[in-house]
Amino acid sequence: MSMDRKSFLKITGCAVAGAIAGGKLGGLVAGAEDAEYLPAPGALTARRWGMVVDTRKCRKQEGCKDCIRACHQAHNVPQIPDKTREVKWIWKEKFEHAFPSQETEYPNEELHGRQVLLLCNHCDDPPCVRVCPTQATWKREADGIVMMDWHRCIGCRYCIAACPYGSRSFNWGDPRPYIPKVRADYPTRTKGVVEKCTFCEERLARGEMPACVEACPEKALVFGDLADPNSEVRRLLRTEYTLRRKPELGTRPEVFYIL
Amino acid sequence: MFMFEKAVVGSRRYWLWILGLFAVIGVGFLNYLRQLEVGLAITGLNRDVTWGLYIAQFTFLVGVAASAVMVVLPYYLHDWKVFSRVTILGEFLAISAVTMCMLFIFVDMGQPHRVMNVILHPTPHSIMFWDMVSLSGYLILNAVIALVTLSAERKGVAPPNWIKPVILLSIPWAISIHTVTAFLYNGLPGRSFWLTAILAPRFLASAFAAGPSLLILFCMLLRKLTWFDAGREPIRRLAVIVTYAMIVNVFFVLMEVFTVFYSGIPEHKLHFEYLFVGLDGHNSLVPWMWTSVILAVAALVLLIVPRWRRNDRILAVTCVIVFLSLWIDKGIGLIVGGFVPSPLGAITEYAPTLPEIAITLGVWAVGALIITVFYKITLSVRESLA
Amino acid sequence: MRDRGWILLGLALFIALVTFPLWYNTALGVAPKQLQLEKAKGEACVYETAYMRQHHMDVLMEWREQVVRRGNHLVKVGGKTYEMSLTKTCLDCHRSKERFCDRCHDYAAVTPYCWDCHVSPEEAPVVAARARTADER
Amino acid sequence: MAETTPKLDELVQIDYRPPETPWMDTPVEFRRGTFCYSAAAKNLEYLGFPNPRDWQPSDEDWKLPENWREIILKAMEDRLKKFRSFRLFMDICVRCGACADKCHFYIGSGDPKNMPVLRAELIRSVYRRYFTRAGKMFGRLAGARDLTIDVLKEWFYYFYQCTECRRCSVFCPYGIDQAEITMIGRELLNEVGVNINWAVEPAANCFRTGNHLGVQPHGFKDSIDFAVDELEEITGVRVEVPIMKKGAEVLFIMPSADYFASPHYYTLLGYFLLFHHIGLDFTVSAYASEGGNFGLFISHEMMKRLNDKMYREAKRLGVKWILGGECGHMWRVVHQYMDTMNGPADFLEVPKSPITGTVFDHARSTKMVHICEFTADLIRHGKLKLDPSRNDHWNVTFHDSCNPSRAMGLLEEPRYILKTVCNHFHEMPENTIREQTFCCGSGAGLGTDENLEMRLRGGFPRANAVKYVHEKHGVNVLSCICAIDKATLPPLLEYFVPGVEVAGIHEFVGNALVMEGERERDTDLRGTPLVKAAQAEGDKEEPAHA
Amino acid sequence: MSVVLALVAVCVLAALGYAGGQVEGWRWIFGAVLPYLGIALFLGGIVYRVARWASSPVPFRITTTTGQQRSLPWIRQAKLDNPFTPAQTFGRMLLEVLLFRSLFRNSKFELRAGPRLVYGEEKWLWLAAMAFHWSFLVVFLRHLRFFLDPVPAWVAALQSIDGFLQIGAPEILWTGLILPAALLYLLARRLFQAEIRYISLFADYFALCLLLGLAGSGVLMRYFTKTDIIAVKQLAIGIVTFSPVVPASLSGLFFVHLFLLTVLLAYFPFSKLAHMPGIFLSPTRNLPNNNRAHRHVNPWNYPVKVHTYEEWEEEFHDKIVAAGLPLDKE
Repeated sequence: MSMDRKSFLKITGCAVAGAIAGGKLGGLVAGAEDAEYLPAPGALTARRWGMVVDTRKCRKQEGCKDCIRACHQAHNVPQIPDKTREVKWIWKEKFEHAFPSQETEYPNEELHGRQVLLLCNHCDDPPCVRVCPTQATWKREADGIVMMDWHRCIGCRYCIAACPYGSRSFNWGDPRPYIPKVRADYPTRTKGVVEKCTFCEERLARGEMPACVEACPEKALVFGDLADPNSEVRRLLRTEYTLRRKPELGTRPEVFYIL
Repeated sequence: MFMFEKAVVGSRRYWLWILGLFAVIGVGFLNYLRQLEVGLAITGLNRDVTWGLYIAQFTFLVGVAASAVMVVLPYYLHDWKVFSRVTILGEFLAISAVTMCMLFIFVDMGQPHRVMNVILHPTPHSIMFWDMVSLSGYLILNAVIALVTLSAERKGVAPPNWIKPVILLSIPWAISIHTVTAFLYNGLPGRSFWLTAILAPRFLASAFAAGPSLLILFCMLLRKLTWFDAGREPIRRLAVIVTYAMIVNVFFVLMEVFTVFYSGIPEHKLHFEYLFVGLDGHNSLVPWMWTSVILAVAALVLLIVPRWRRNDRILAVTCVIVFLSLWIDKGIGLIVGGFVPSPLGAITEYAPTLPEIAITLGVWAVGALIITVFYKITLSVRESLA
Repeated sequence: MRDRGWILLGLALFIALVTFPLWYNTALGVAPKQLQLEKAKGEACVYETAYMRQHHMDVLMEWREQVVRRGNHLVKVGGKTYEMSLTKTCLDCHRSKERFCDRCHDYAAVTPYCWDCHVSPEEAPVVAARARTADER
Repeated sequence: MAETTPKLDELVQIDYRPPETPWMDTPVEFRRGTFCYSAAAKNLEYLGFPNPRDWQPSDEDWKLPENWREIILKAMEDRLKKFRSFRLFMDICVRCGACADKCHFYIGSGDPKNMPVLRAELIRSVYRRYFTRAGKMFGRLAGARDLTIDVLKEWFYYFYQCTECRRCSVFCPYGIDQAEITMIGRELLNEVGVNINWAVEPAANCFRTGNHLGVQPHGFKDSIDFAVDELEEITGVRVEVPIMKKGAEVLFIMPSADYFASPHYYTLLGYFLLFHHIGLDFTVSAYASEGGNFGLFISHEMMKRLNDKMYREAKRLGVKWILGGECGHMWRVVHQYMDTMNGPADFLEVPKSPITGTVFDHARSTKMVHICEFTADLIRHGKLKLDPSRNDHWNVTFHDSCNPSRAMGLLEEPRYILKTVCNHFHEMPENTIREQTFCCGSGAGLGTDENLEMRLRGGFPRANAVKYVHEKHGVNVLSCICAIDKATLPPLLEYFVPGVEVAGIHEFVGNALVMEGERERDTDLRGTPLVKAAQAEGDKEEPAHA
Repeated sequence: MSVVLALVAVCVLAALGYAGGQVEGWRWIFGAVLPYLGIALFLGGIVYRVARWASSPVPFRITTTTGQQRSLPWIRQAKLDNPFTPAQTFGRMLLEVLLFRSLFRNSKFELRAGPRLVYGEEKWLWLAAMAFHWSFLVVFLRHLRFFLDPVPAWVAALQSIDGFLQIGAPEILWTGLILPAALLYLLARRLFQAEIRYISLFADYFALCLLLGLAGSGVLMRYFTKTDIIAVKQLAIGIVTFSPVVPASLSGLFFVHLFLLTVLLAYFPFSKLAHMPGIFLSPTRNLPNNNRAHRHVNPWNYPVKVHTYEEWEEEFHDKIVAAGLPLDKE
């Protein structure tokens, strides 16, 4: 038997190609091609989103948790009673924990023990993005938001180890039983994935300010475009003395604090 | 494919051991099924200590895997003929250890269903991607080398020439797996415990002590349980390797201690303090760490005195001591110590739960099964040639 | 012959196994059925029904990619613009996940993992209620 | 060696590339040295076989009956109805090729039709053509072909290039047994008078005289007497060998070569020493004077006709059970066919060793025990006084004969005996022993000189394995428990591994047995001087060998 | 050339199936009539085939023994390779059927200089065969979801194990990829190993191509062109409840898949694929090696012409006397 390999391969190739083409001709794959994908027209956009937290204003409402509640409700964040397994997007922490290098043995009365609002810093050079093996977290080119794709996260928790700010939370179990009021317009997460603040990118797309910013009764959270010299955030940075958390690490957080 | 027919015939003792391993694997597997169902909540991990027993075992075992180079390199590069009988044992040890590493990573994942994402979305800027590449590469290299050399041995012919470069490649590759694993940790800005350039060398030094110790123990065990005798000379040489590696390892640790405490930077100091004296009353690891230190010192003494090192019984004890000391150091202290205190200064202690331990033992049992089967095959092949 | 019994037994077993669907369905009184899916609220779907029936998962995967990773939230198909959202767009017309999505999926034993995270408006209160009882416990 | 036999270098230049032409279009070429001569007319006549005439396979005209095709197809149909194995093996082969390189003839010749799968296809293609619908309709596309004279010649050539060793069957995922197909193929050929003399003549002899060699009663007696005398000369002990003694406990049946050929003869001496040593009440028979059965290589019927003598004689002599000697195909017949064909042997008793009391329960129906089973049991119970150092000049390896290993499973018994009676024992490579053993290349009636080249080719894998242990361990004797092996391995080894001898297991037993009242032995049973104790001590590291 | 023919044959069949789905009058034939015919031929064919094998007796017990026999109590018997009891034989058959024991032994020889013959292991064939057959079984069982309503939990569980890894939607089912990969390996070895190519017939290539076509059309349908699986299930349920329906929304590729399956069903019992039931009847494997302990009866055992002792004594009378051997007569 003489076997002509070339002709065999040719025929096989034709058969496969033919089968696929046949499928196409059968009107099976047509339809999806004429779709055009667009960003939302009324979306809030910026070249570099950033935030200034004015802790002085925040302090006026001692014990206020409006921003936290708004965020966590908007994003189906579970309220887990076990503090060591909490999921937090935005939370309050004592000053000396938020800014450990600012603490001295002669504490400032005003600052020591002050509750500081913490959230993801959306660093300009985020270590979490650097370490993620699947690009489940990445920095958006357009506006600098450090995004997460919960469909892709494999739950390796490398990003948690990498984040120097404790901004990331892991779902140790199924979060749903701990979500007091589930919203249908935002997904919950499933067990085994990491989550964190996304600067409310879904609200920005709808033309709304982040939930926390909107909820603050004192307007202590100012959100805007760091790349725009005329923006409110830039004005504050120009006029006020602000701090970033752990600047020595070179991550360049985009969340600034006025103390 | 590895002559598995040799592994399915064996004595009653062999089968009892295999059965026992399967029982441990079974218990581990059932617990893993539960972890799949419930999530990592069944472990003792938490917000602050996000990696624990699983990843620690992984780190330790990467070292064991890499240590195969300590028999491969002298044998192939320096033509140390005495290692001719043990080289393949080292390679199979590497195969078993790398497999365990991969399993430990797998069981540590929150979403194991999505493990393929690492390959589907390759991300060169992530060290974990490179770890995947180097570990799987090392597994393949060792599998190919062991298979090809063993089947050539069985046929009584010289191994094919192309295997030489593959073996040579496996030498730097072994170094790479542990280096890359060290990079996993010491590339993280906020974790000062790991932020030390000496981490990779330290890993390698401890690996080259722990791995050959294990190999010595295996040789002794094989001598006791089977007809196979690796001979005195390879064990002696391995013991010398362990001695030097252990010395270098302790030296490196002392360098770390000097740097941290002489510079006095609190963020660096706190982790050591947590491990060796405890922080704010949190001191659950303190006894472990001191045990490790004492064992390390004892091991050094026993290793350095030639008369003791050459005594088989003492050497066996020494190897166990070295192994335990380094296992505590790397398998417990290194990972947990890096997470406590947290970047926000929180001190949350971690203790593995029973299911977590069961899963861990299950993975170790898989490793033991692999090594048993491969050693059985090797010995059967050699027996039929004898 | 002595083995005739064994061979017959084997054949019977084989036929019984191969015809398993036959008696399984007969035992349960199953007949081929036309699945009754809930009628959608809107007039027309984003794509033709026939296309959607086969390709809705492709559409959803594409939408997911566009929304999450590319920041596109809208899709324009045949002159009409839609927000790409499973719960807000799809489930707005197909009001009941149970009587639309699940009915087909259950019938064909398809278990999409969409619902691990996404919640239908219909189910949201149920999930919440479950959470509360869990909380009380 | 015949003149036509190729030199070693030429012989091992084996080309494994299949020919350009498809196998159906590659007719057989009868090359001298690779086939056996036809059966003589007188033998066929004596046995009542069809179509006796003078012809040779290399002739153009085989002088077949007019209606040969009908005869064969009818016989084939008959066999399909009678043998499930045959019908099944015709149907279920998937041609996976696992058997292909397992055949010693393929390894030694490179001829693709010696791949068992293709050897079976020779007959399968005809089966498809005449007995399956697809074959009738689609012909060659369905792998079918007409039964032509060329096909018949091919059958002859390749069914007599198969030693029915069953090695292929070990590896076949469906257990297809080429031996079974070959046996039936040969039966079909017999129907038209196509057969080989080297199988038919021994069968005719055996039918008439009781043994393949045609030894008549007085010759048998002389031979036994000669052995007894020789034993006395070597050991100083006079053993007794009762012939056709009625009422003896055990009837001992051995292959006729044991008392008429060398090196079988030394095995015979070993048996007799053993029986004397333990005081066994036994007898041998000049009527049932053949253990082997060349009928197996001709047809099931011929096998039965020859085998009949064993039970018939056991019954006549009134023995309790039968002991069988070292012979391969004899044991295939005894183990797998005898009871079915000529049983039940309810006139005998379940075999029980009179020395140890062991009941051979696994032989409770056939009532026949292999001598290796018997001797192993004796050794196990410490009933033999042995001096293994008398075998120190031998460095032994063991060749599993095809039939005891693959049609019986007699693997450990001979090894146990050897390891007890010899100090130097080495196994050949593992793919060449036990159930994977290689045939001597001359079994199933092919051990004739005109077929020498093919025998050498078929024996190449075996000889090569011997060469390996010869060079590695200094092995100087190949032991085996098969009369055909003992006859055909010596020329094979002489060709491939000069310096290695062939011996039976009981030769070593006989050497080692310390007999009561014996004189000090200077030589072993074959007259080779013994290594003296002192000398042996000095040579311990390296046993003496050729 | 056989492989080209086989490929062409399968392509023609596929085209025929495709046409069957396009032409209005044919849809009923290809969607209902032929599948019934296929199933009938499959079941009937297997029964016929097995009955035909069974109608030939097993005259002798010719076990191929691949290990130590049972003889003396202190010698360890290889119970599964050389069974003595029916239970051991059952164990041997289980190993054969489930794990392809005999194929696992496979080796490969090499003739090296010297000359030296060496034997290495060769397990790729075993591995591919295991991969193919086990995947096929899982794929077959998974397909029960189209035939059963409600779908039993074990079918769903099998599917979820097979699709453990979450890659896209619908999830990738591994067996669906392993199966064609194994088939391709089996095809490749037939094409590229000279001696295997030499023994391969049209039927060998045809079976592989047909299975590849079947698997390929399934894979294409699931991951690429997609199909209306509700309609598929309606058709499937219709067939097994004897109330056939051929929904209009079935795709052309589905008809290709269905028709190739129909052909496979019909072809199965009448081809080498009958090795599936055949293995169970193989007399060298399914019998215990206890010949000497239990007599095997041959139903057609017939008397043959023998040379009796009396005839023998008569023929050699004088020589027996001369040799001084005892005579029966006087």
